[in-house]
Amino acid sequence: MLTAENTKKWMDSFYRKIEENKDYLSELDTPIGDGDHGNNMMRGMDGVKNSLAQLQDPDLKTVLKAIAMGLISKVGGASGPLYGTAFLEMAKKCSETQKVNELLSVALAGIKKRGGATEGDKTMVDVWSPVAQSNAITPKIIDDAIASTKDMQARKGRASYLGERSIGHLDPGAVSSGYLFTALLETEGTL
Amino acid sequence: MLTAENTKKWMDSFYRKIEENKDYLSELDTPIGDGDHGNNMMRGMDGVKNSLAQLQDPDLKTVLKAIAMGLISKVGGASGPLYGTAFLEMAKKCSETQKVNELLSVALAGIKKRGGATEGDKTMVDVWSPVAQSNAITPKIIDDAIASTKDMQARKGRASYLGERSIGHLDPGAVSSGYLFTALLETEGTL
Amino acid sequence: MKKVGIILVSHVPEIANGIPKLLVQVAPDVSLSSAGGTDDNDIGTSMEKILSAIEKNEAEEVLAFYDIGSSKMNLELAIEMTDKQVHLYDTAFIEGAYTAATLIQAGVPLDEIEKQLAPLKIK
Amino acid sequence: MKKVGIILVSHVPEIANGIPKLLVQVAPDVSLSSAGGTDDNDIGTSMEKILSAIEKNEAEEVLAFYDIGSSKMNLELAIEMTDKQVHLYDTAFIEGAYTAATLIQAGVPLDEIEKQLAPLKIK
Ligand SMILES: Nc1ncnc2c1ncn2[C@@H]1O[C@H](COP(=O)(O)OP(=O)(O)O)[C@@H](O)[C@H]1O
Ligand SMILES: Nc1ncnc2c1ncn2[C@@H]1O[C@H](COP(=O)(O)OP(=O)(O)O)[C@@H](O)[C@H]1O
Ligand SMILES: [Mg+2]
Ligand SMILES: [Mg+2]
Ligand SMILES: [Mg+2]
Ligand SMILES: [Mg+2]
Repeated sequence: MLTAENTKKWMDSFYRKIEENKDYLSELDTPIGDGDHGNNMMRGMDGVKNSLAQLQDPDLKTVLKAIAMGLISKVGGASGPLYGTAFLEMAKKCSETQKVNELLSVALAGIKKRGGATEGDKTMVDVWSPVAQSNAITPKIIDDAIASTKDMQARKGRASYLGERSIGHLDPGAVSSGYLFTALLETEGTL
Repeated sequence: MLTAENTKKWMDSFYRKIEENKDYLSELDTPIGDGDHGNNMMRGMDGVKNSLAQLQDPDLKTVLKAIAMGLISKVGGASGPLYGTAFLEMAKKCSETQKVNELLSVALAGIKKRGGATEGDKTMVDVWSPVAQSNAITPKIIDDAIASTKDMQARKGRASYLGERSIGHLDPGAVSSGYLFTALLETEGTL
Repeated sequence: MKKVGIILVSHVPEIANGIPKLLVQVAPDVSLSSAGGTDDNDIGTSMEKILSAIEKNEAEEVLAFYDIGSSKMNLELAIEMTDKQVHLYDTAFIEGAYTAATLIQAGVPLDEIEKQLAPLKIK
Repeated sequence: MKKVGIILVSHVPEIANGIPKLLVQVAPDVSLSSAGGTDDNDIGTSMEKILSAIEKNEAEEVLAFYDIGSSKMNLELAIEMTDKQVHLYDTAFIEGAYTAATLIQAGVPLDEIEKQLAPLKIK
């Protein structure tokens, strides 16, 4: 069950993982992209941190919306509107349900609609989809999902220009999404 | 027969016509183009004037080449490489023949190759072509050629984006080419 | 001013600022506005900048063109947040915008403009 | 540096200067040079500027992209005046150049690059 409180903790944890792995994420984005995914996510999470810090006793919807707007405003790359749409969809749905898997399921639909990608296109969708569909998120589900992008040929985003040559590299957005879900796993009371 | 001397006079006369009709040429370029043809040609002819002024006792080839380079360097629009190519082709041919219709004929071929336009596409080709093909250039041939562009639909250049809506306007490059040939007619000894 | 305007979205501020200079020559009566780069003018796009380009366009209805895929997503988000009618085209960026500008200036109706844009669709 | 470079020809100096900023992110090892505007930096193209962009490109072989038709003619004149091998593409300007930059950086051979450029041909 997501609450305003545990969602903020979730974001603190995601922030730290991005901070730690910023360079690695940008490195992943170099052979099959423009090398900025780590910086983009760091800028985005700084935006989220600032937005959240300004809220006084917010409800869950306000928290989710602030996360969305922080990411949309600050990321600057494709992952901004994608992560942003995910949290925006969760914000819309959260008056009805606070269950994580139901919220992740509308978030996934939002990402797919925004970017037009589907499973197997070597994008963050390949992590969001198995995670949203599992009854119990585990580290293995997350890690397998990330690893599955390695052998895929990209069909969306900058990596898709490389065709077959995109094979053999992990998708950076899949890896950052992995941090998001690992952070969720590590945040007490969310699941 | 073109000579270095009468070709320079021809250019003086063309210069004055462009100067007098600069605004009119740009006006013609407004409904079916970007409104700069008069300014482009004026800049080009200033370039030609300067280039010619620097030559000491040049031969015909040098004169034709200087005209070409002046136009190519200074016009800035499509008419620059087109007029420039015309004079460049004349320069290449003039050791072999100095006859106006033979020189205009290689010039026309150059324009067609450079721009890919053919007769009826509503471009300067529709003036260069009948003039180059006539045994004796007359004011009527020139004026009829210019007028013929009015009812044509543009298939090359900026006007071609307008499709049928380009019909009903004279082509600016056809009108400036008319000045070039009227100037030629008025230059003693060239024909 | 024509009733239809154009908005241009690029990852690069210079490109966004430069394209109107090409278009205004053939379309002096078409409202052109653009959004380029991130909030910090780095390479990327900013939903807020796009939204404000849409809002400040003087036309009632705007045609939107963008450079590469990631611009499109922020453009779509901005479109969802405005009341203005925005039509988004997956055409060659500069060439699509140039074609549209020429035709809007000539008073060509939108359905005909769209026909002429169709062969320029490459994304 | 890769053996194949890119040259960009636009009517607008800002566009010509801006596109390399988009490309360098995906193609740091590809030599990019550009020519924009007339000699006086007005809107238009300059054969001399194009020629010098070709000459100063560090690659042995260059792929050339341009915005609208009139740029192409000055580009062709410049190509006739240089000894460098220049390949000219009638593709969507920015999208073609972006695609080529990505593929050159990845070491894709020219014939394969051209296959991927083919569907972007719109002029
Ligand atoms: N159309 C899309 N649908 C889903 N995910 C996408 C799409 N395009 C890009 N992505 C994701 O975004 C990541 C790249 O993000 P980022 O580097 O921040 O953006 P950019 O490519 O604009 O620089 C990719 O690794 C991929 O996971
Ligand atoms: N492809 C072409 N072939 C032949 N002539 C052309 C072509 N494109 C343009 N022109 C001529 O150039 C004229 C426009 O010249 P100008 O206004 O100086 O150039 P621009 O269109 O670049 O502003 C047209 O009126 C036409 O006569
Ligand atoms: Mg990136
Ligand atoms: Mg980026
Ligand atoms: Mg013009
Ligand atoms: Mg012009």
